Amino acid sequence: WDEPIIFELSSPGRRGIGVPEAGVPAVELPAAVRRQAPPALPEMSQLHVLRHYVRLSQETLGVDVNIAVGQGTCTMKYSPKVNDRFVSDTRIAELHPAQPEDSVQGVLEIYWRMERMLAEISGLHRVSLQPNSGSAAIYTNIAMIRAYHASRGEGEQRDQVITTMFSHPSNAACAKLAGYEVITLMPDAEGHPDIEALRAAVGPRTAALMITNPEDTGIYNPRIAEFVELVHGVGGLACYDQANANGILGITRAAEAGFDLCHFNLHKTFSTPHMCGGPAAGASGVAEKLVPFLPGPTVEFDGERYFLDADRPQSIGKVRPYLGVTQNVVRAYAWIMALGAEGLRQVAETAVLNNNYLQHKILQIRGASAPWGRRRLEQVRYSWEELYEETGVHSEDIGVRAADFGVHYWTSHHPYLVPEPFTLEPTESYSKEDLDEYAAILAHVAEEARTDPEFVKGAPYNSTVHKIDPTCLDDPEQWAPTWRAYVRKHLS
Amino acid sequence: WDEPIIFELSSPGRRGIGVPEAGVPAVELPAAVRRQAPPALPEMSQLHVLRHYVRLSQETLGVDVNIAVGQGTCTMKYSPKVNDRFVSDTRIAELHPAQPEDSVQGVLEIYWRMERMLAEISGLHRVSLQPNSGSAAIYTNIAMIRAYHASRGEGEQRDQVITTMFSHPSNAACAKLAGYEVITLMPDAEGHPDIEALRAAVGPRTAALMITNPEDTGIYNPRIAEFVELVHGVGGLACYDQANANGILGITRAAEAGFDLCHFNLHKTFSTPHMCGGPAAGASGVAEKLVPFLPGPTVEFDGERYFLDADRPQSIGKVRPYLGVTQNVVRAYAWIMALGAEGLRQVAETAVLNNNYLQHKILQIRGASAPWGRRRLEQVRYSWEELYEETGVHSEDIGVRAADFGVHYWTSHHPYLVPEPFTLEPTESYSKEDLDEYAAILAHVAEEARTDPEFVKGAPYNSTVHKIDPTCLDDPEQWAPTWRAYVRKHLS
Amino acid sequence: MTHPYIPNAEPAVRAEMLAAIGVESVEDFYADIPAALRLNRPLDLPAPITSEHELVRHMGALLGRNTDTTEALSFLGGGCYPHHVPAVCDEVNSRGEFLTAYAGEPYEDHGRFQAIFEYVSMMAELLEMDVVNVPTYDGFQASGTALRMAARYTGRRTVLVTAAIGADKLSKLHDFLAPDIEITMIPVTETGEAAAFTVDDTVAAVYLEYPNAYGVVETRMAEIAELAHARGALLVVSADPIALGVLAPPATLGADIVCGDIQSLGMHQSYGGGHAGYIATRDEPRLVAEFPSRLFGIAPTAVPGEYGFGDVFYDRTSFALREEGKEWVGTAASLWGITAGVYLALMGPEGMRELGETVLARTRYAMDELGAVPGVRVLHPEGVHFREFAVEVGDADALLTALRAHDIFAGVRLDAGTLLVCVTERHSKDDIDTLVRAVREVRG
Amino acid sequence: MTHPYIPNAEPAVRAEMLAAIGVESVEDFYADIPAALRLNRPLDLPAPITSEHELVRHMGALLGRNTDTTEALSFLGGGCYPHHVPAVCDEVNSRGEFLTAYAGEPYEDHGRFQAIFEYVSMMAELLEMDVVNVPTYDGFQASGTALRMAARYTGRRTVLVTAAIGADKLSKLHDFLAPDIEITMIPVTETGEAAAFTVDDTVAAVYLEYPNAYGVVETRMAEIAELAHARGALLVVSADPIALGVLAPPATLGADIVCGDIQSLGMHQSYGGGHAGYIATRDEPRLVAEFPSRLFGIAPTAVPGEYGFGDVFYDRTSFALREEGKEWVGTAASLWGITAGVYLALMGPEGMRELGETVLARTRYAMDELGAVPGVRVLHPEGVHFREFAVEVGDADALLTALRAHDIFAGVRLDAGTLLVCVTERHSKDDIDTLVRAVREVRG
Repeated sequence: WDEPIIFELSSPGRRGIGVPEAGVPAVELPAAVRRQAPPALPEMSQLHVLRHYVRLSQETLGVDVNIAVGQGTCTMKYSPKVNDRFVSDTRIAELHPAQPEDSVQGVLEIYWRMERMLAEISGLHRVSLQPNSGSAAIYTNIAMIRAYHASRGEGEQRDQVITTMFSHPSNAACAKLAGYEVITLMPDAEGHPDIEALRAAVGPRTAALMITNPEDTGIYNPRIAEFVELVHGVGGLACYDQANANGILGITRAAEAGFDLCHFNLHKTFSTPHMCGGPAAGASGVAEKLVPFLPGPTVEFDGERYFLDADRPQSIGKVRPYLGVTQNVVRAYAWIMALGAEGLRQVAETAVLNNNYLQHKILQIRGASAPWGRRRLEQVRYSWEELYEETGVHSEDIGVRAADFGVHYWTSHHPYLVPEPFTLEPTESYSKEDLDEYAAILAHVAEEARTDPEFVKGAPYNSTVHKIDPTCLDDPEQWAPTWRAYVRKHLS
Repeated sequence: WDEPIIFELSSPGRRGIGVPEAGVPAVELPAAVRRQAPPALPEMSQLHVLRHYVRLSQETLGVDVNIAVGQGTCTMKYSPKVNDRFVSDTRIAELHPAQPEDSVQGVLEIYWRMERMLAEISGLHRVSLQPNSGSAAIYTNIAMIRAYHASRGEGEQRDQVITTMFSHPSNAACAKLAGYEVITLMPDAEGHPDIEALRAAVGPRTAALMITNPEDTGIYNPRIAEFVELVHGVGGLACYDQANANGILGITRAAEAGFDLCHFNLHKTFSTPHMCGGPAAGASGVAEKLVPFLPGPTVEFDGERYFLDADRPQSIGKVRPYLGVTQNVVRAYAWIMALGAEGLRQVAETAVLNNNYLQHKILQIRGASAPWGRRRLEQVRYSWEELYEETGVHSEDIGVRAADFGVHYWTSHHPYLVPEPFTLEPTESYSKEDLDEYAAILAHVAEEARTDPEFVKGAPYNSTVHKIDPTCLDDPEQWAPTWRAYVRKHLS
Repeated sequence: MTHPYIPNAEPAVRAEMLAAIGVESVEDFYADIPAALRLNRPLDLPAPITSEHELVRHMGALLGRNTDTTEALSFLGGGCYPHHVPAVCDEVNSRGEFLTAYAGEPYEDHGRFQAIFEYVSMMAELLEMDVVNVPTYDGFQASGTALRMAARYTGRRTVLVTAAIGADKLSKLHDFLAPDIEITMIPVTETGEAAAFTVDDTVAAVYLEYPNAYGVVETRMAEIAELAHARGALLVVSADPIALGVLAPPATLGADIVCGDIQSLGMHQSYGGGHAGYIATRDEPRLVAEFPSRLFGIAPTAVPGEYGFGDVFYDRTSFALREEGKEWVGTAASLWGITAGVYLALMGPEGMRELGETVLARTRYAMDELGAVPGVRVLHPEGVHFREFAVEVGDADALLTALRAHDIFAGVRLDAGTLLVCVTERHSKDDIDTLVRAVREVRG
Repeated sequence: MTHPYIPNAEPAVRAEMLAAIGVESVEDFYADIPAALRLNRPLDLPAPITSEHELVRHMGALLGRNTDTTEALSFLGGGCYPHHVPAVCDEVNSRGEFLTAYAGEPYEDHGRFQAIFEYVSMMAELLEMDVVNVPTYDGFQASGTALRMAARYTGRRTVLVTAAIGADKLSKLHDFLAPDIEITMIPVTETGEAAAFTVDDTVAAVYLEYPNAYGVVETRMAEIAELAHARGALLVVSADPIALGVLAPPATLGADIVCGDIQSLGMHQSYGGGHAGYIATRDEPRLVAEFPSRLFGIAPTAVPGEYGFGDVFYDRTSFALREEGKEWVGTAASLWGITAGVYLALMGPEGMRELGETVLARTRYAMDELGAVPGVRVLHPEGVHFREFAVEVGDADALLTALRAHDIFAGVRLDAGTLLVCVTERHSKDDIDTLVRAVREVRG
């Protein structure tokens, strides 16, 4: 579709929906707060609004339509359709969060049961489902760490947080925002975070270690318990970023490695849909000593009824409105219930099998490599360094060309510690045939890069739009973050 | 997408959904009725089934995605999304049709109210919502006509039904199937069915006149009351095919022209979605004298409760299981309620305005014409005769090329009484901009036909598949109406 | 307000369009409609509800007067069945592209053609027959047409129809086969199966149901096929495809035309709105010629290896031939065909088998348990039952009313003393036990 | 059974893949995980429900223990509002492509980029501001970030916050602004508006809500903006966009940063799961530099006239700079942004105005009617109210409980004696009368 910007579809006087008339006397607003000019919103009939968005949806590559193994670290898996039905049911969709407890026993029970299941999956004591996302859960964990140390009179002393370069950027960013100095460990020759660097970093100023494992490289750090011990040894807390938990469900847990806190992303490991980038849902798990600091209220059960406990004086308070992203809690609950313990283990094993199978196929492509050997769990950060040196084609160019074949492809977070990186994570949802096809696409593009590098650099050829010139996006004189700004700067 | 046939996606042992285990002792079937070989159905995971069908859906051009004015006679209009919600509500979706009446008062009220509204819209006495479609309603009407004449002892004598060439083929086909000889009136020089031919045809053998007005040409027959009178004059019944009622809602009715029966298509005039070709829904309206013959049971109201009346000895009986295509009755009811009398009249007037505007644009295209002057209501059967004579490009070729622009295009029913026909019906749902765009596409293709006829004949270029060779479809040695037949004939 | 459904009702646009055409008003377009035929008043309809919210409230109030089968415990079947509808079936058939498409050509609607072709192909595997039609309206229509096909094929005018058929379906057959085809009933024995009968040279078809209206599976079908074939008649069988994961396909027992309803394969009950009919035959041109419905087939395209689709043998339909075509063809029930295809693809061979086994076992369990209640007699207890069975209960209306108070819809009333009870995979053992307990209680 | 969600769990496929890789078993891949860290037992979870139907039953039983706001008559607001959700909003956000997309690049996800760009653009028109972010989590987060942006922009560490703010939101602000930003409260007068206050050179921002936590519209905003600007502070306003069809956009009254929650614009209440936050500013590079969120912008492509999309000023985010970026960015609430865009496109300027007028009028009607009940006192009756108002009722808990028995959720409890009552376009005059009648009855 060559679909215009929605403002270009507007025609005065048209309407997309009717609104109830007041049916009671009108109220005159004082001039000071009365809107003067009507907002320049589009004026369209209902079909035309719908058609516009249906066309845009068709120009969007969700899990439901593609082989979504190309967005590594995102754990793109199948989100069962049946779970969406529970969420659109009015008995979830039309619940107000301030309803009396007797009218929401069902949803409270789901929260309560979900918390117990995630506690078992992590081995930790309690879990808050309030955070809005993985990053929000990281911030929640930092806030609890801060409150914990403050409660012990060490709030000012402990002003450093240690993380690693292959942990998600939010670990560093949230710690910084919470007022901490951030120390980032670089990988050693094996691809693990450098334990010597950690030894040098820990001390009385250490508030916490925030670490992912397996890291974004897909490599599991076998000395993780030592990391935790080192931090504990100086009185710090250890916080496990389990955004990438998909490969280890039922295999190993935060508790066994000694962590005090962890978080999960329900929209990754636990299948809730990614929704174009949220709403997501995070879950923060804590060991017993951190329970008093959990966000409130918590959901409790007295053997007969479920209720909210807001009387938590040491709590860090609210991290969002109400209890959590309920829709995703419901979906994730249903997903776990459909799988059970054995199913979750199959998820993990198959995700890891798929990843290793895909790695096996990718590494057969000339020009592709994976630094630090082949030991990977659920994802791999690969490199096109050789291909780039041979052809001058960047990983980013390859990704754009891959779009012509109807698949995603992601390089990595900045900085590109792995040169010409790309990150694939197949999860358990894709079939062998899917993996074969994805590898074949990359092999095909790599071959194109060798035979006709300029062709690859000129991609896309098969997308809605052609190659974008991004220079204006960083130029304040030209950037147009809204149509209003675009009209002002470029059309008038 | 280059999506394989679903059997090609199968891999042994995979499953798309789990089924409850019995939980009670198993039953052994006798060998005589026990299935020997498992059916060769696809074996796929759930995501893969979903993905396959989502891709196929994206390769299908519904009203929601295109300017659907190109399927004349089909009245492709916007089907409001809100009405779909009522239908997917469990209080419709999960109702069994044999439930006790006290448990289905809501749905019975909708049937009852809908019947009254359609009775008012047609001016006839009662309406049955049981027929499955417009054609099924035509057959229902024929069956009632037959029962009516039989009840008067004229069943054998009246063995002819008269229809017109621009009435839908089902009028002729259903009459024939019901045992009648069919007489078809051809259009006169004005494009109206020939009244002289009717005069010649009517007589004691006449059971009924089955006629559309406006006909598939979009021309309203101003002497329709005379037609009805002529038939009444010989003791026949007059039956109005109102599949194309969209242009005359609230303007003129079956009753005013004297008709004894009529039918509507809820999936045309009354907005229910076309669903790839059904389920549709028809409505048969009858004058008082035909009420005893209506299909049973009918929905009645005693002032307090709604109930079913199955005690109708002269009824033609059931024409389908249960009361009707409930989903479409619900949708059509909600649609009328959202519009009311004034809204329906706006629907009619706007549909006619849109059609005349589109005609104005189309007739500016060199090579396009509309036989019999410009008087049209809601649709027009056009002709590319001039263009064909100039270029050798058939109407069908133009339709295929139009598909490259993401729009539908329909020629007409056989026989092609209008040479190189095409039939457009814009309804009230499309904007002026849509009509301009559609006309521009046809103008563009007509220009292509003049400059490069072979290019147009080679279309499509932008569709999922390329030009189809249909010869095998009529050859019993080669045709493959199922994959099973294809494998046997072509792959083994 | 310009109505949200009518963009060009906006006055300025309307004026602009009229001006472009060169007419004064919309009235000019209606010049052909004589004054005498005009309705010179507004239609007498309820006031419009122009805000979507108020429409939702209005409809909600109506729907609120229904009690559905997720609220009550329902054992109603008798032609419309409460099987589980997979969420993916709903997801696919509510996709706007499929929901709002119609009769496009193979290029615009390639996906629709393929999805329907795949549906007929999966049905073909289940049925072990090579030709299956694009869905007709429902099982009633499918049976009527199948019998007419048999009559046209044989040139004969009598059909022998099992008495183990629902009353409504028989009513439809009577109306649809009139005036030229005569129906003779085949009685039913104590086992619930067709009794012995004879076939003569006027018989076009013998017609059975599988399972039949009492839920009984005809075990002598192969024998009956031989009997029919011996006198040149066809065997026509209406089979519910949901049972064919465990039951032998009728074609393997000698059936010539198999037909039925696909509501079981992923359609909601929807107060009777979930029906669609199928008709299947072997790939014999004379038989194929008798289909009134559309048949979709694979065709090659300009690109080798690519699959296109089109109509098989179009020149037998009323679209092509008007009254010279076979019966008639029009808009029928394609979306339910696509949905049934999704259902079969999800289930696969194993799912269909497991489902059949669960239904067989639970049906028998329900028969045994209900049969043990004093005053309740299960009919045809020796027969093989799939999903349904009839029980004599004394006063059926009284029992139904008493159980209704327990929020149980106990069964479809067959006559004053008999109920038809339906058990599917949706009915857990607990549900059956609940029914039995309630029956005991209200009869105690 | 091979689980429907795990295709390669099928044993033969699994074996084939292991063989291709050349390893014995999946265990080999886990070699890096030390034995001591292994969980050497199955997880202790409930038994799986592997059939979809039984899962639906299980969930249905849980959901059945909820009573939702279509069953009871709810006047609950206080941050989560019962506005009508147009069906087209649900249709668009349930499209699988949008629902299951994530963080793709502009070529694969052109539609997602455009839809979000259009959302921010429509918000920009409503707000009359040029820069609007890709949604953040919720209104709480938006306020927290807006205040941090103001602090970074001004280099100051105090913010003055209206006391007419919800307790939960204030709790979040306290946690989020700690340790480096201090909050001072601005008291509220009898009219429900901000009382007079002074601004000094340490103040980064004055923060107001519009309408505020009592439903009162601040009418002195322009004055307050001048006061703040005179001392180099910014005016930050949290505004519910649903009101801006009738209320003046804060930017026109002098606000520098406007923020808030968009739940009102087409999201269901969903037990608090429908929130998303927006932040808007003028197009001033120094201010834009302080956004932590992504901003999408138009960019030209190789084809003239074609619109591409991309990230504006990416090198301020934590994705690009880790701890040197602004706050953090992660998955937030994009789909609710797309939905709000659909909502605004459906409503258009007229719809937003009509809705605002209806809400204003019905709120006032409810205030007048409830205020006339003996023993009920409406707070801030002189203020301009949009959608909410507080009432003193004596014993709030007793009243709530009594009305609950009438299937009425009468309001959000503010304290032992006060309720916050919410009225939207979903509450008809009849609904309000029903509430008033019930209050009279239970207090009579």
